Amino acid sequence: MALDNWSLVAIFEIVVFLTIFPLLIFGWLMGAKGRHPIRDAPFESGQTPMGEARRRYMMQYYPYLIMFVVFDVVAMFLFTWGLVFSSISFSQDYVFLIFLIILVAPLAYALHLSGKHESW
Amino acid sequence: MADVVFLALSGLIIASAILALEARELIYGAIWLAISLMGVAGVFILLGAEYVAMFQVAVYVGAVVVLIMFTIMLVHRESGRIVDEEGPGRLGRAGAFVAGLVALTVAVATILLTPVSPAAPEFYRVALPELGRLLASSYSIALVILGLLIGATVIGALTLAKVEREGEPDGTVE
Amino acid sequence: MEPLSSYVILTSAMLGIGIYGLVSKRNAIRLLFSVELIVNAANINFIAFARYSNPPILNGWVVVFYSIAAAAMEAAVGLALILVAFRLNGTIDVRKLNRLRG
Amino acid sequence: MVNELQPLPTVQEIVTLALSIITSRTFLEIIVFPGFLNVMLGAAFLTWLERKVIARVQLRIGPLYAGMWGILQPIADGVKLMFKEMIFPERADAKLLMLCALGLMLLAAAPVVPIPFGDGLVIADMDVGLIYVFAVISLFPTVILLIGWGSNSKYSFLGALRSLFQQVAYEIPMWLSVLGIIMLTGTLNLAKIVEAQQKVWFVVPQILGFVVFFTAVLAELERTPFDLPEAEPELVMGWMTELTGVAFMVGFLAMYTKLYLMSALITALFLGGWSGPAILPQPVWFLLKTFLVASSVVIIRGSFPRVRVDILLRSAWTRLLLVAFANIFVTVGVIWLGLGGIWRI
Repeated sequence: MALDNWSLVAIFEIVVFLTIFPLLIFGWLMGAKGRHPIRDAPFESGQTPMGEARRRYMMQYYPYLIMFVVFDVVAMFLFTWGLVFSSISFSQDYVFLIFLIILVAPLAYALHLSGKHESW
Repeated sequence: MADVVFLALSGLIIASAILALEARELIYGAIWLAISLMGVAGVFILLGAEYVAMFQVAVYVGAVVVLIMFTIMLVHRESGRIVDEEGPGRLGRAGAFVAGLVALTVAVATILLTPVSPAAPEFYRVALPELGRLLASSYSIALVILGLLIGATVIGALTLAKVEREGEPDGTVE
Repeated sequence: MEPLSSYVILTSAMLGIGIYGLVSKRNAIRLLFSVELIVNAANINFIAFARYSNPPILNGWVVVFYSIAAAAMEAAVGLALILVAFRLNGTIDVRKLNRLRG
Repeated sequence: MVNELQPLPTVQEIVTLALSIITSRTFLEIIVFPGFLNVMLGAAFLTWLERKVIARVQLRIGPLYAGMWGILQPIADGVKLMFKEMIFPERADAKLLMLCALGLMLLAAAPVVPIPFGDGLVIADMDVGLIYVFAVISLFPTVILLIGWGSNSKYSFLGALRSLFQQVAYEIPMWLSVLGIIMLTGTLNLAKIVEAQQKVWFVVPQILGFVVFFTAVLAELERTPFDLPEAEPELVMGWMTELTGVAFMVGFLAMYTKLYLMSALITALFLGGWSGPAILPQPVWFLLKTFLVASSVVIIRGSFPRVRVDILLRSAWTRLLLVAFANIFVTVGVIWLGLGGIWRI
């Protein structure tokens, strides 16, 4: 029985799904049911919930997310470099080194901002 | 087997793409977009491009969709929706018409003009290092330009985010 | 293995949905969704054509790499812009963002 | 043209076919050893191990009554949680929460597929194994953010946002810290990476990478000293606050599954995988190392204080990223000096 890798991944995930999903349904059916305004309130350590939950928290860290998106891509490109590193000559390697050196400038700018604002 | 998988993936992609645009709440739209992009990754795998599929999942679903979701949560208004969306009115119909026309034209034109033999060659297992070799040789200029693009993106986006933060001197929320 | 035209039909449908969104939606984030859909349609086409050329070539993969990278950058800057617009105007409805109009 | 009718298969044939499928190596690998049962039992065992080890650190005894040394405690907990009521807050999205708990489990279990638990004892021998694991890990923040959003509770949302920022901040150093290994071996296939360290484990030449990777894994797992997303005095249970009953059980098990598989990944990448003296079979070596890594994570939880959120984020981007880059350049130097030969495959 020769299955290719991704069918195996799919089968494995289906097995996990077929175990966990009935469990959730089972818990949904077996648990007690009931509605009450106090019991349905979000948990706030015993106090009456106040205000809206979905507020704009933590927006001062937004630049971290931007940096993540950017360096995600960089890391992926560096992976391809790592794969060929020892099988290509130096004259080809230095393209990636130039790529890295170009990235130093934005990183330095980001660190500069980081130092100035205590966060980026 | 591959046909069935392809049909299922296509259905998933198309359906979730439509739902992404038509979902009532923006955050559900983002979820459907994520599912659609996962479907695209599945099509990549079907075409033998596993590495690209992983790239797609990690960058699109892992990073871009998270950024979109977080932005949606930031522009979320406490009561109701952000924008009163246009219903399926005149503009919606015009959009559907234009879109249908363009899609049909492109499909017919591509199929007619395709110079490639439509029969697929035998399945091939790509040696991954080949990809890096290609990046380092034929596409090296593009790589350097991509580095510049990344630099410009970082500086531009961080500057925008900084301007945005100076509106609130203490940098805290609300 | 399905013929190449089935991939072309799939991507044309995605392109159509994307254009529909671009024309008829007013929310800036939904416009971004549409752009992502169109870019992804193009990416599938690149991979499919690379796979179906004889012998299969890798150049399509490399183009898709750059395409995904550029799309990620576009999303980063675009969302930062949307956030700034929201801060300045209190809305991300692209038809209300018309302060530059004379 | 009329096809000739096939005779119906007899019961015996069906049973034989079913038996042959069930006893086939692929099926056993998926269901039993490196696959499903291994993951679930390993995660359940880790919940017990964590309680025992943390109890010893705090001079307590820990679970005691269920089975010998309380080893059946996870089962008792599971049964208890299964019959509990699921309470979702008003205006919370109950369906989304349950689907997210399910998705969390699917994601947490997925990295087991390319991890080799022995020579050839791997579900799928993928060429892109390492990057597949990273792609799966990078999906966690999305699901956790949705749980926080769907809960409509301040604790959950704040915990989810903290988790999001911390995971995305530590993902980049984590990816870059394994670049040295990829350079030395020239492959992303985890089985081949294990094979490459038969002589010297990668923890020796890649010590900087190991430190960075371990730290990043602690942050990805939301363990102390990086357990801000579920800082008990501040946020009750973080993004899991409003998960109740079976949904909580599934989410909790998913986090332990992640701990188990991340320990297994560290073992495969840096600690030589299944290699060891032949007195014990290979999978035993692998599991020993994995549980050793997992208990060191637990002991760290018992000994370190929690860091502050801005320090956490900034140190990921400055110190950890710089160390990861330093590791890359050290590896480049090692290869250019011609010392990388013994890890080539």
